[in-house]
Amino acid sequence: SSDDDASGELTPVKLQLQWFTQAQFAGYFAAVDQGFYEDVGLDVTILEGGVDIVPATVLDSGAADFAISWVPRGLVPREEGLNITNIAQVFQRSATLQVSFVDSGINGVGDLAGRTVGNWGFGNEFELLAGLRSVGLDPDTDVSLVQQQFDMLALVSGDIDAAQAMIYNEYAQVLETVNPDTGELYQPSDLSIIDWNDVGTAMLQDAIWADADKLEDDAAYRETAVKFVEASLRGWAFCRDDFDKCADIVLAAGPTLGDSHQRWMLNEINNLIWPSPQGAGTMDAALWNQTVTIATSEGILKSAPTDGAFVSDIASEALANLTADGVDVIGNGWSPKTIELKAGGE
Amino acid sequence: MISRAFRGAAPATVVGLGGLLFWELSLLIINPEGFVLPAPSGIIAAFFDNFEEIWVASRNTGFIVITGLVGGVALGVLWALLVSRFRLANETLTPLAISLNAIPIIALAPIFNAWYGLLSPVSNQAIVVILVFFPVFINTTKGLTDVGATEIELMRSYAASSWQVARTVRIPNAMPFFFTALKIASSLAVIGAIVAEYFGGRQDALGPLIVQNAGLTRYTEAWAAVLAGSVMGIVLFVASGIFERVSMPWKPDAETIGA
Amino acid sequence: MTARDEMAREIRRHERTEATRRTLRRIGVFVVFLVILALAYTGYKAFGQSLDDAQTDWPMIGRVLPRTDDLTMPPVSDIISEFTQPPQRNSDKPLAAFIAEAALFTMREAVLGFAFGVIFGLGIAVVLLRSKWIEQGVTPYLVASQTVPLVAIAPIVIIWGSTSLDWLPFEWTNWMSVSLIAAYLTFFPVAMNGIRGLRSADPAAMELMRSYAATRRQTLVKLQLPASVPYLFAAFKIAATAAIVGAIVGEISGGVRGGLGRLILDFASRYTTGPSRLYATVIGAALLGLIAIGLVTAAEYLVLSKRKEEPLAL
Amino acid sequence: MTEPDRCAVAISNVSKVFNQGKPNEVHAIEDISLSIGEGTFVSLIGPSGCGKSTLLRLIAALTHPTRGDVGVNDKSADQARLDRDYGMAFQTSGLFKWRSVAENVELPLQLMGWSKTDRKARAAEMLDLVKLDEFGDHYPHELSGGMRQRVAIARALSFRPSLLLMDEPFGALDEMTREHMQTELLDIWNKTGKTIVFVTHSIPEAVFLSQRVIVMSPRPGRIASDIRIDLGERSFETREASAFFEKVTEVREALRFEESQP
Amino acid sequence: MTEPDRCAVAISNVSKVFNQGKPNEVHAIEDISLSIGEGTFVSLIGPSGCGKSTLLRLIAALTHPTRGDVGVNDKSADQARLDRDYGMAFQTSGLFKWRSVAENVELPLQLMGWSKTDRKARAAEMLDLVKLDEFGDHYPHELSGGMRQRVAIARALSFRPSLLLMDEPFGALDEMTREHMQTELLDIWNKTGKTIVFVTHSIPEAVFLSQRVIVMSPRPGRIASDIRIDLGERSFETREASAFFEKVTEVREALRFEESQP
Ligand SMILES: Nc1ncnc2c1ncn2[C@@H]1O[C@H](COP(=O)(O)OP(=O)(O)OP(=O)(O)O)[C@@H](O)[C@H]1O
Ligand SMILES: Nc1ncnc2c1ncn2[C@@H]1O[C@H](COP(=O)(O)OP(=O)(O)OP(=O)(O)O)[C@@H](O)[C@H]1O
Ligand SMILES: [Mg+2]
Ligand SMILES: [Mg+2]
Repeated sequence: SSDDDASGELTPVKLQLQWFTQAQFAGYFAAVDQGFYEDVGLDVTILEGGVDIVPATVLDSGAADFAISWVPRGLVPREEGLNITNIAQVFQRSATLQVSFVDSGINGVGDLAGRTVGNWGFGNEFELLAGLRSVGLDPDTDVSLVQQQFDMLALVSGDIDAAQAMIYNEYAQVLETVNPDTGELYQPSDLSIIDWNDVGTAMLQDAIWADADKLEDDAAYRETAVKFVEASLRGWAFCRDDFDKCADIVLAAGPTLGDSHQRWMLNEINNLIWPSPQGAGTMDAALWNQTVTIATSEGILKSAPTDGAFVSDIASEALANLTADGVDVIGNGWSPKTIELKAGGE
Repeated sequence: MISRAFRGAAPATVVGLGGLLFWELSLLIINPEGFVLPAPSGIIAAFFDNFEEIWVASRNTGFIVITGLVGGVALGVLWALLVSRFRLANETLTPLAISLNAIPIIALAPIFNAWYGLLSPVSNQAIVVILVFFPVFINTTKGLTDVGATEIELMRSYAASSWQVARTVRIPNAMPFFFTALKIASSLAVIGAIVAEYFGGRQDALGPLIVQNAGLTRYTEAWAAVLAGSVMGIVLFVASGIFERVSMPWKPDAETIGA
Repeated sequence: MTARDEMAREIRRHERTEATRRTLRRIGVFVVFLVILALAYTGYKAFGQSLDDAQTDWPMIGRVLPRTDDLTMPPVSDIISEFTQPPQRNSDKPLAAFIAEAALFTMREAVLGFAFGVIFGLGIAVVLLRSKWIEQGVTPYLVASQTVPLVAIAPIVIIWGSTSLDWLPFEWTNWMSVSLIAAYLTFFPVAMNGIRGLRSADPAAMELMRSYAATRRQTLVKLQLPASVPYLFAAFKIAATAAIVGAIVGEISGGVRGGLGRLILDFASRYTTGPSRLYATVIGAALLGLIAIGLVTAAEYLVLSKRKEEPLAL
Repeated sequence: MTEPDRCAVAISNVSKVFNQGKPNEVHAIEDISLSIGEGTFVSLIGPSGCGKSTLLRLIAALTHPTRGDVGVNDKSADQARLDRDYGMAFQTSGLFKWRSVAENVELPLQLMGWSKTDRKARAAEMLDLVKLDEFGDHYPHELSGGMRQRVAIARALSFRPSLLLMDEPFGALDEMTREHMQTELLDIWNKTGKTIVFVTHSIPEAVFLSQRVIVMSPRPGRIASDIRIDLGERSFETREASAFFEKVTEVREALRFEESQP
Repeated sequence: MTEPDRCAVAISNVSKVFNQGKPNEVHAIEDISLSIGEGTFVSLIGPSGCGKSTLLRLIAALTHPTRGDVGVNDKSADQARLDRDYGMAFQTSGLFKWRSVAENVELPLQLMGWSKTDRKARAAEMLDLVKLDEFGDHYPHELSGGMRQRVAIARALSFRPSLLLMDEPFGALDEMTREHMQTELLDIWNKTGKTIVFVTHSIPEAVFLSQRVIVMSPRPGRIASDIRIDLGERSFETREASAFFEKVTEVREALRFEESQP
């Protein structure tokens, strides 16, 4: 609801992303562009991420008010002593895949045995490790794990048999690459993917994090948090309903490259959010438990997170406001688009 | 000899302990959580807690460091010899060296990985070589060319060949320049190897250990791995100091740096 | 007297045109050399590919020598034509313009970082000069400091910059933090060569200064600094490229947009979809390094020719 | 102006050993005692390597004795150095290659905070004295050996210290220039009553200039004889006087005797 | 062994201008012609800065004349340098600080490919000659000025070239050592019939050593007089002979006259 009394005086808010500007964060850019934040009295500055920037650290230091971070990458700092909390679970699914070429004969997790398997580390590897174990493979001995670069060259040039890829980004990159044998782009039919959501070892990804101490002590901050979540979700709903406009907003925000690539990404991101059966931003308890179980069994967390690792009251308040305003926060009507990738993602 | 080495290590030990104390205390005062920059006590504890892992990683990274350092120093000296001897070499190889050096590792890493494949150690070694050779090249060239006029005249009066001039005048004259460069290079080799490892290859090495832990905000563990790299750098530095003393017996002590 | 001045001016003018001519010649030679390198690259590629076609395996390739397919070694023509092509379909600004803008942005960070680094490095050298004891105590840690990767430093600097510097009369922006990161790489060669150079003063000259009861500062300014000039310029050359590399890497670590760092990361992470873009940008970065060293060399030439010494032809 | 009895330099039981305890140990000076009254012109003479330069550097507090004490103007040698009580001309010219000839002469004045115009004037005056007025703008590497030495002399004289320590300053000069410089130096000494300690290899030069000639024995340097010279006011004729030749012979014999000893 | 008529050094109409065309132009040498017969001992003498070192460096082909020609042993000076026809002792000792005293003396031998044992033997012999046998293992910075100069002399003599160019080699030596070195040099000359070109500031030294003394005029350097000395076999008594004093006076007067000219 936009019945804000302090009209004119906007509260400055800084949001730390976990990577550079791209459609992965479309909802926030849309909310800025469409004035959703301003409507609730916030003046939001979006801070891009960097290779070595950890959103949780920035959030804790006070250099940002809210941060976007994957759940495991928020829980570990919490265990290390940063009192941060997940206030809205935006993505309802994991986007991580293990991609290989069809002719390599890898059709399931079991086929990874004896193969050279790439991963990025940074906590991205736990879905893979748990997946391997789920079919009885020992990651230390049965496969050869290697550090992967940012790009997909190692897969394309055959150095590794299966590469880690985000469905919204690196997977698309392979499809934007010319296959030297045919002179055409690689086709989805050339690739075989392992989706951790299907294997059952998926972990939760992008969520909005806030400073737990301040939520406790500072009523104004808590109120800001509700407004922030509300306007952000409104942004995500906008990106679902007005796909092309949202894509244009992201492109205008200046990722250096890739018109078709950003559209592909936006489409896939929408797939990760919508539908949200309990309402966008609400924690899916089963997935939370799965995430925590894998994190602890793989040793990423020493023990299960303490209470308060996520809170649901803020998201519920925000959802209530949105529902009252007639915004569809479930998104049952969302159906994925067909995006045609162009060479180089142009 | 041994007691001398101990005396040489005394200042470093005192400064080191003092520095650690200051670091620990100032964190206690300004940043008790000691998060991004953890307290030394925590780092050292983490170092021993994860000793096994760090040791294996150090060995793997150390291999790249040493091989790259040796290759880079050899290349730098060779390059300097060519450039100080042949004008055409100077006009071509010098700008080439500068160009190579101006390319950040992060841009070279993908290219080298493409050239040699993700799994080959050559791509990492090549990065270390490129980082190391430049200061060696610049300093050595300066030392080879910055020779006293009297010395050169004397050699000309002996009709010494340019190789003889190089051996008897230019190379001894370049020694202090070279050793300064070697000391700069020893730390560059370590950092080069570590950074190169971020971009792919084996995961049981210091680079991945550092980024992974830092990325998960396990800063004490990350700094413990950093500590291993630093120790490696200091060892190489001290080794080049000893090498320097042995190679330049004429130097009054005052003229060597550090160690 | 005036006739003499007139003549001196005349000579200086002559020397200047001489220097220009020499510089142009050097550029010419280098360009020719680059053409030869490009031909060698192309030749090697052709050779490697013919081996491929013939299904023969050459064990060196992929081990000591690079692989030769178009993805790992894009053809020279692709790289060159990439410069003129717009990297974004919705604008017709060519890549060269993107690179130039980014290079300017990075240059600004690098210049500031170079300045910080030189001041800091010289300061350290001067402090270390005070006593052998301090020098022996501190140098190993200077070395150690350079082995700390930016991943451990960048967050500290960036966060410190954005939270602790609000008292400054101007707004501290992230690109300035990047300059600090660049300075972190720059100060070290300056400090190391600086201390060596400061110590290189002729012992007899040091005695002379002592006989004048010159203060430490006077000895430093009048004797040790001038004596260290050749060492310092060698260091500045190392530092100039280090500042650029530091700025680029700092941009990447700290997520600063607008410079070569972001461009390189963008192109690198999409390498398979257009390797020649990365090559082109890398060439841009190298060019920037050449310009930076060119500036340092020009300064060296000015200083040393005034001192009537032979500058190192770099 | 000067009280002739005050002691400008007081050296008592001084020894100097280089590289003590190492295989390349050198006993440069052994148990030297010497006092030089204020306003005296003293020459040191002795075989090469006998420790003359070392003795001068001990007085200048540029090196410290292994044993014994050195005092200058009733203070420690170190204090005298800090008070800039002396000026020194070294055996090697020690010019700064990055400074022009005039700037080299100005160096001590600059360190002592003279104004620019004063400096320039004094430097010009000094270069005139050593007949290098045309060469003020040149750099050291463009000078001949003798010219460099003259620049160093001009530099040592420029700030008019009360004690002058000169290490073979006229070694590389031709006879004419040398005689000219000797006359100038005596002139300065007469006018200002400075104390001058002068190292030379030339016996006639020592005799012509000094009130006392100290003859040193070969390494380890000791004082072999201390010969007083009393030739009155020096002039062109002094060099032809028989008293002059007698003293020259006396010094020569003292030296010969010393050098022929083991 | 030598044919006295052959010309070891032939200088014809040589001029040398430094920094030509610049404001700091210096005419160091103007139109000098001089030929030196093989086996002759010639001294160059003249005021400081008159171009003696420059002339020596022209003969050594270390610098080239602005005008005129220099020939050595019937070839061009450059060719003679390449053939290692001469040995040179510079005005500044020019020792390599990174080589010990003995290694410095061995340097030319090493360049000429002598075996290690031969080198060592010769270096020891030479150091003996200059009375520095104890100092073979020291480094130059540990030597006194005179000792350094002696090392440089030992180095120049070590490989026994047919032509010796010596630039004020005995400048920093005391009288005794100097006389010893003079005797040694004459001895070498007598035994081997070398040609020696010797720059000095000491008139008695020039007269004692040489067959010809070339007196140069102040800058721009010209040959003012060419005085033949014929004192027969030198000995200790030569210095006391009246013929010796006459020659000394003759040279002195030639110099005086030259220097007093504008
Ligand atoms: N820094 C040093 N280290 C070792 N030995 C030294 C050092 N300085 C001087 N000596 C030794 O001390 C002795 C005396 O040297 P000094 O320079 O005083 O001689 P000197 O009388 O001035 O001789 P000269 O007339 O040749 O200049 C010499 O034997 C020399 O080798
Ligand atoms: N490299 C140079 N550049 C400019 N001028 C020079 C150079 N070398 C020598 N000169 C000048 O040439 C003249 C002759 O110098 P030279 O060294 O031959 O004199 P010299 O007779 O050896 O004097 P001294 O007896 O003092 O050694 C001097 O006026 C000197 O300034
Ligand atoms: Mg001496
Ligand atoms: Mg000379």
